[in-house]
Amino acid sequence: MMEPGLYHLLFISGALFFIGVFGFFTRRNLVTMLMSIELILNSVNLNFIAFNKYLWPDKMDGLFFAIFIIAIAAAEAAVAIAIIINLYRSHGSIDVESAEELKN
Amino acid sequence: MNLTLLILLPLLTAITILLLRNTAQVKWVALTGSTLQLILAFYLLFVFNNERSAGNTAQMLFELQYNWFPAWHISFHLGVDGISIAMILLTAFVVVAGILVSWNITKMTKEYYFLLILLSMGAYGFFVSLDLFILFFFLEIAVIPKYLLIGIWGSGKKEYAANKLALMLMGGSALVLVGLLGLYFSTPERSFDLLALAHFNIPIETQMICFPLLFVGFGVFGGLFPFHTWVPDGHSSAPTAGSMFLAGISMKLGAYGCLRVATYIMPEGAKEYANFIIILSTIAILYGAFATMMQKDLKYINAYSSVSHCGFVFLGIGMLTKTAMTGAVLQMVSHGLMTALFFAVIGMIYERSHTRQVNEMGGLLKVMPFIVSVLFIVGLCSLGLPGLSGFVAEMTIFVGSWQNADTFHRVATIIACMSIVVTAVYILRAIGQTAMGPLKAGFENLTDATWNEKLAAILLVAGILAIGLAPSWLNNLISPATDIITQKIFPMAIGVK
Amino acid sequence: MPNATYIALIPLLPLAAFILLGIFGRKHFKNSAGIIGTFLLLVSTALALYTAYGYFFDYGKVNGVYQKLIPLQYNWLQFSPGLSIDIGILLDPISVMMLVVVTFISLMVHIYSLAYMKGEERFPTYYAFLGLFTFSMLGLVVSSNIFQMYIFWELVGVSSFLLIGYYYDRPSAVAACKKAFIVTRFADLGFLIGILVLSFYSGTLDFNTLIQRLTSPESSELKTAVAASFLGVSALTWGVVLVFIGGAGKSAMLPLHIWLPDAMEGPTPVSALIHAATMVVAGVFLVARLFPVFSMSAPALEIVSYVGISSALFAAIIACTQTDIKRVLAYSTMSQIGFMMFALGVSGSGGENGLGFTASMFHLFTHAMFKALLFLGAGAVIHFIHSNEMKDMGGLRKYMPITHITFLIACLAIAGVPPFAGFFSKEEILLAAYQHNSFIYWIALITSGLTAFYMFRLYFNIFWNKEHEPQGEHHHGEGGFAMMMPLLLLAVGAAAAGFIPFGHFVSSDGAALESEFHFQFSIAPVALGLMGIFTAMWLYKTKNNKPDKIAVSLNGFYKAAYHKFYFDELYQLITKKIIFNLIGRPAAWIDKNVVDGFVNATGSTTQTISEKIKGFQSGKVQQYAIYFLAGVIALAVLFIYVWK
Amino acid sequence: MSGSTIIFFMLAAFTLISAVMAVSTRHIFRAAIFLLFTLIGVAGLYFWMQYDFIAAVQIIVYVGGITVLIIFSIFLTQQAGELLPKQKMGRQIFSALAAFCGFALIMLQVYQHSFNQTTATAIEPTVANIGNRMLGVNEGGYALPFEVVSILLLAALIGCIVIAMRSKPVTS
Amino acid sequence: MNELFILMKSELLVTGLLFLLLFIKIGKGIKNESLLLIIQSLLLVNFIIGFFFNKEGNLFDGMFNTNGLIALQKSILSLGVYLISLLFADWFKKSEHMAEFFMLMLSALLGMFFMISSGNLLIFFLSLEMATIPVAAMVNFDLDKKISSEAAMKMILSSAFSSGILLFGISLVYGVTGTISFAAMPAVLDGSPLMILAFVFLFTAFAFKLSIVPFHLWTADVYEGAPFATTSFLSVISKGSVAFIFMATLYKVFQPMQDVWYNMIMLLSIVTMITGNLFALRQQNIKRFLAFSSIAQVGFILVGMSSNSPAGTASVVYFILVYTFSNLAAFGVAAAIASQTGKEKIDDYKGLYQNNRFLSWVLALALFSLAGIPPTAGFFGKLFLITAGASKGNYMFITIAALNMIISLFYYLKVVRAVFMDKNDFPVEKITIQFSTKLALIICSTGIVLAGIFSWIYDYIQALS
Repeated sequence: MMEPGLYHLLFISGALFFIGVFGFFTRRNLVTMLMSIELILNSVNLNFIAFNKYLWPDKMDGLFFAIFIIAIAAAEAAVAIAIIINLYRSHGSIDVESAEELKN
Repeated sequence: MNLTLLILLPLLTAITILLLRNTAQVKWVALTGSTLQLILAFYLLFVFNNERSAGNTAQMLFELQYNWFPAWHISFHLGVDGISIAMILLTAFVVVAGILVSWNITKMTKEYYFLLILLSMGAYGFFVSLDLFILFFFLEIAVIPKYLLIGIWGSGKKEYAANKLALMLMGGSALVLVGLLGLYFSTPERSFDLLALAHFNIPIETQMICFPLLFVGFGVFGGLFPFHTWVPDGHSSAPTAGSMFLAGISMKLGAYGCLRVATYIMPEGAKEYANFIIILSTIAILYGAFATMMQKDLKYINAYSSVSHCGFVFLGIGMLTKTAMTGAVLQMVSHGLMTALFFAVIGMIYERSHTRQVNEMGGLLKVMPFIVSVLFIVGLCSLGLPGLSGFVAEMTIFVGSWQNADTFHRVATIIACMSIVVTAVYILRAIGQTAMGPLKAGFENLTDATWNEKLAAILLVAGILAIGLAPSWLNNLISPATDIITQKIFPMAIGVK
Repeated sequence: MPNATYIALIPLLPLAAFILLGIFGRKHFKNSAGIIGTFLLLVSTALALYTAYGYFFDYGKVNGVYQKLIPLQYNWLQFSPGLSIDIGILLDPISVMMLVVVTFISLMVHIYSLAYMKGEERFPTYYAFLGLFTFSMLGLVVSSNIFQMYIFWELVGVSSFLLIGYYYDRPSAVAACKKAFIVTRFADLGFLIGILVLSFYSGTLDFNTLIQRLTSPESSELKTAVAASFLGVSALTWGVVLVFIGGAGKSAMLPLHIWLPDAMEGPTPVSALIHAATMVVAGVFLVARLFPVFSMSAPALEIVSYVGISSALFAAIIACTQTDIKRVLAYSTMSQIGFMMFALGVSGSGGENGLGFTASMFHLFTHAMFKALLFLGAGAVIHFIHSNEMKDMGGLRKYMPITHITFLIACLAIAGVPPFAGFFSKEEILLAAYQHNSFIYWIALITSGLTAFYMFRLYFNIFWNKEHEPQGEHHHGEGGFAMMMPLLLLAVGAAAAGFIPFGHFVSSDGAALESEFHFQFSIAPVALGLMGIFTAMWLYKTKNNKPDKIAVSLNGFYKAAYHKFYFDELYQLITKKIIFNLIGRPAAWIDKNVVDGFVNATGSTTQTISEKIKGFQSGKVQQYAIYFLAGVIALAVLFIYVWK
Repeated sequence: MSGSTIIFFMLAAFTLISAVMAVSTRHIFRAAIFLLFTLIGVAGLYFWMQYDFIAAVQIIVYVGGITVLIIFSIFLTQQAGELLPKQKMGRQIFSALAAFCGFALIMLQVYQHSFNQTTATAIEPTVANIGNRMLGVNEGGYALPFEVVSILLLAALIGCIVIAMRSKPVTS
Repeated sequence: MNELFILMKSELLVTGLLFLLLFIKIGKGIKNESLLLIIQSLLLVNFIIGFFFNKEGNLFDGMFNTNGLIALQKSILSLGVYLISLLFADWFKKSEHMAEFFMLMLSALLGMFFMISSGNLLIFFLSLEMATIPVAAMVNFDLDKKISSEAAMKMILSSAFSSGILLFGISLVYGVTGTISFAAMPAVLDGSPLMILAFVFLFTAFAFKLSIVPFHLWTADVYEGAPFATTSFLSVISKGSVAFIFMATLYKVFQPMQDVWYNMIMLLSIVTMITGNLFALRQQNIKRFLAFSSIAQVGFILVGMSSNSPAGTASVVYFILVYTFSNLAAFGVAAAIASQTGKEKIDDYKGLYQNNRFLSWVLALALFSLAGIPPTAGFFGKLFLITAGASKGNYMFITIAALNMIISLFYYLKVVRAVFMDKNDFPVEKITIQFSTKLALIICSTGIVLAGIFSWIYDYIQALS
């Protein structure tokens, strides 16, 4: 096998992304769904860093993007967890299927 | 004369009505406003004729143009020719009569008159606009008042009818819209201006697409077969004045659009599709008449007969001769007055007898001679009795249709002619059952027309007679305008004798 | 040239009566309506007579030929250059003759009605309608333009409708007036299309121009009209035949006659005016008006003559079996008009050939007199008996002597007994037929024999037969002076009109036609007529059972004739079964279910789809995400691989 | 095969396996731990790429912040020891299929694509460089995003407080 | 630095307001009523300021752009927020977290301002999140309602998922082009399959925010569960802002790929209109109903957007202005009814006209405007969108759009019918409305009527675009 490089990293990030997506689709617990989101965001970060390193090291756009994504992830996770806790209080469960009142 | 007045006056009336607190004043304001409008319409006719006799040969008179949406080259462009004036007069007559017959309305009076006036404003605006955008604007402005009039003040399955009407008309206007856009983008300068479009030769490919779109689109408004099905339900569910407006004015918007927009702008398209128009309208004429024969509800009778009569309008347009087109416009005016009167009479009868089923009535001539006499007049007008307007219009169409010398047109004309017999059958059946025969029990104490109803009926009868007895004033008003349209279709005036 | 104003007044005065009485009659002229109407018509009649005098003896004749004068013409509606409806007055011998006939008969009826209709609730309306009718009929006869004729033709139709339906609360009257209107309207369809055909080929609607263009051999219009053909028949023939259909409808020719007997539901004076003397001859007048054009087409003339003769015979046979006296008269009218019609059909144009034309017009003239008289007389009888049925009558000669005498005169006239008016006119007709077509001549001869028979059957049944038992106050049967005067005046006409040298005034080409009297030729018809009279006398003078026996022996035929050869049933079948059930009902059904159904189906389909797809919005956020991803992948695949 | 390569593949394997475990285990705590492992694995990959700063941020924020948050939320909402409910098989298969299709599509496109590459000199991702840029307002400066994120975090904070600190009981 | 104040005037003002609220909240010195008044007046100032001192320019190395049109767009959004602050005054005053709600709303608004002005993908992404995350919290503001938290959960999870997709797309764009700056991007876009893929990812994130089918599924649930104020914010302000930046991105950044995105937009527009309409047909809950109708409206916005011309820009901006008036009026009426009677079903509106004429007329006007019936401004809005879309000559597309207006009219009329025609033995009783609500409704109605007839409003927009 050749030297690990961009494509390998992209493979990893792609795989990570879709593992996250799969988790998001199949997990019924809201917290685990949130975890899947974190996986997705990590895969994206990996992409940015990889592109930054292998293709465009002259600017640090990718790097900064990754940093800001981490910040956003934190904010999003915080709000999401607040909402989940609230949902738990009102529904008594954090199973996603316990909250399907709004439909059609 | 400033044509904006024709739009502003109803607008002002409508706003005044909204501001009034006292419902008793509302109807007087509405009547005053519409009467002023009628006077204005006559004044317009007068000054128009003056201009013409003074040698003003411009196609449109009293033109005026404000830029409205310059970015889209939309301008508030108004102007009138003979056809428009005929239609304006018709509208003015029907509006005054409509307001008079709804004198006793008690439910939500203010809203009722407001909507009526708004509807009339749409019609006036439509007939004077020379910019297709504002024409479309006014065309659509009238849809919702119709919907509300039927839905709130109607009877029977009014909600169904109102919905059907609004949706079908909307469908028609959707087609019109697409057609208009096709025209708009086919001109290099991107114009909605009717005259500019007419003077620019629209490419034949565009005409082939846009003509059917526009014709069918307007045709839906005009009750073109087979897009007429809103007509019977809509007319019969509407309140009296609503039916009068619908059949008398609204359907004419469609026919006017077919003539003024589709046919005038796209002569090649008109030529290509003329045979389809003729087939559809011939079917409508005869089929509508036969369908009428089977109806038992007076309003349905008139509604279906409107389909048949409006078929004549389309037949006249489809024949593409000047005489036939003049006849089509005459028929628009005539049918407008006649059908409005018919609905008014039906409304009067219904108000007293509380039924519209012909087989539940009988011998009404005895108790309400005035109303029934008017019913006779309108029935006779409908079956084309000379001296009344229907005759003039139908004969002009027949003569004009006959000027096409091939078998297809001949056969269509003959089939159309046949309807005069069928019309006679259903009109006489209806009149015979309602007005004649022994008086049905329970109807002995019915009263004859009140002053407002009499006034409305006399007004419309006067209109019918004015056309029926001396048609040439109207004919001379219209035919120069239709001449321009046919000249465009056949630039070398064909040897029609 | 005559003064147009007073000629125009002839039709306009009755119109004025109509407007005045129609609008204000109910309130203001409740009792005086009759006087007003009669007075206006009297003026009108005087003017008509004055016009006739002027035309025939003063300005009408130029170089021995009566001219077609147009003292008044007004452009009413211009269709296209050259093609316009002009309302005008055309004076020529036939129109002037008709002016006189119409105003005179109408005046008689007006006067007669003063008594006959007295006390009717809608008395003013009645006079208004009479005025309208007279106006329309006068407008029709003076028409200068074929479309003007059509206009008045329709107006005549509608006033006839109004008058037949005068007793609007009787269902039978309502049915009759509807039938009359619709049947004639159906015929008018032919007239209208005929007008369209003729106007297209001639390029005009004006009678004079039209006739001139379609008759002068060198005109291009004629050549095109003859050359153009449809279904193997030339356009010219089509045109005139279609026009003739219109005429046949109004004149109750076979098979469009069914309305006429029913039309007797109207007041009897109305029948006298409309359904005997004036309106029903409009068809004859129409053919006469366009006679030069008809004469250009031999097939058309054939049709006219065969329709005429078959109607004459057919109606005569039916008339022999009817028991309602007005219906007998109605069929007799139909039969007589058939005479006029075939007389035109066998006529040629110009000179001696035009004998049929003159004869027809002559018969029209005389027939108006004696038929109006018959109807008015029958009216007097009905007024007295309050029944239309022969079985309720008999022996009335003692009670109503004047009526009896005048009726007898009329019967003799119609039977063609010399020297009464009918003799002369019928003689000429038979002569014309004889010269032209012997088959028609023989049929006509038989028919005239039948005419004498059924008229005297009527006469004897009313005035002789069984003796009348007076009931209550019915002691003297005659109406007042108002009813008797018209009878007497008409009787004079019926007796003496035959002596007018008609050919001098009316002929196919305007020049005087000397009619010679052929004594030997008159023997056969007169003999036949007398035979008919005596047969009737033998059968009906006294009450006996011979008629019943004959009826039984002729069983099937008699029944068929009694039932008017089942024409009404046939029409019922066509209208009810075919038109209503096979066309009207399906049309209404299609509209409800197919056209409307399509619209409703569109709506309900939309609703159904809307209901069906609600599963997409499942409320499951993970499913939303799956759709999201699926959408992304689908779009990506679509735009990367498919839609580049 | 160099040591770096071996480390890379080990890291990769560790990350992916942890990730798969994180989304598939039915014990919620184990899932959180596997998530933690995945995040550490990603951080390891950053280290491997010599992006030390971002690796550090990853560890601090994710491992130190978000994971802890998640674990707290698990404590708040879950009775420990209970197995997570299983998803329906159909959904699982469909999701796997969808995810795989997406993955295949992306990989196909990525491997078919020849990426452009800059020729300019690289900037070392040192802390100093990053810090300068982070607060710079001129070219290559990230002061504006920094400010935006700070307001965003403030807003998120307010939101969390309002939602989580509810006083009234639920009435449904 | 003077330039910074002028170019970022709206942002600075909103930030200032935000901090003012923060301090007040900390100090707890002011009652809700007076606080609301302060907020309202400052929002009004914010609206007005958008028309003055407008300058074209950029800051922070092109990360922040502004010009007249952008300033106008911001003004429209501010106007929307101002109207919301008036419309739901009743609800605000009763809420104990009013200040927080406004802080969240203002930070979302600030995010939108940055988003509209954004000059690169990073700031765009950040501001997009800033415009989303606080809104998710706002959705949960009916704290004692179950559906509110369900809606918030759906919103935050879906938007996190969509952010993931968006970010993946951005990362690919970055990888392919090496830049995240909008200005630099058109030159380096190559239309390669990977680029298209990346674009699809990006596009779908916009589609998610704009509720384009099939990325719309969160919309109705969230709208229904959220409080009225949030729903109207989401449906009007959020949607408007995303539409603005979406359009700018397509026209400026992805101009080289216009063939791809034209087809994409056309396809999705058709699907969106049809689906939105079909779903709206059945709805009973007024919020849900308006949610689906707004999805259909987005389909229309896409028609105008597809034209790729200044006329398209102008018509979209104009439409959003009109849509702001119309939708807010509809929501305002619905909220007024719901807040006093708790009725949110269309069937509950039967006979509304009997006791509430003003509300009924405003509702009818709003619905007619949404349906595109003259003389309301909605007619002009829709017509201009369609006309702009027709300039591409794709008549099939235009016909479908026009025909969709029929279905939409059908369901708008359903509400009108309930209000005006249907009989009800127990109609909604007379509703007392606050002055500020009434004021807002009057402003909306005036806007609905006059924004069309006074053509200079459109001309002003046209001149800027």
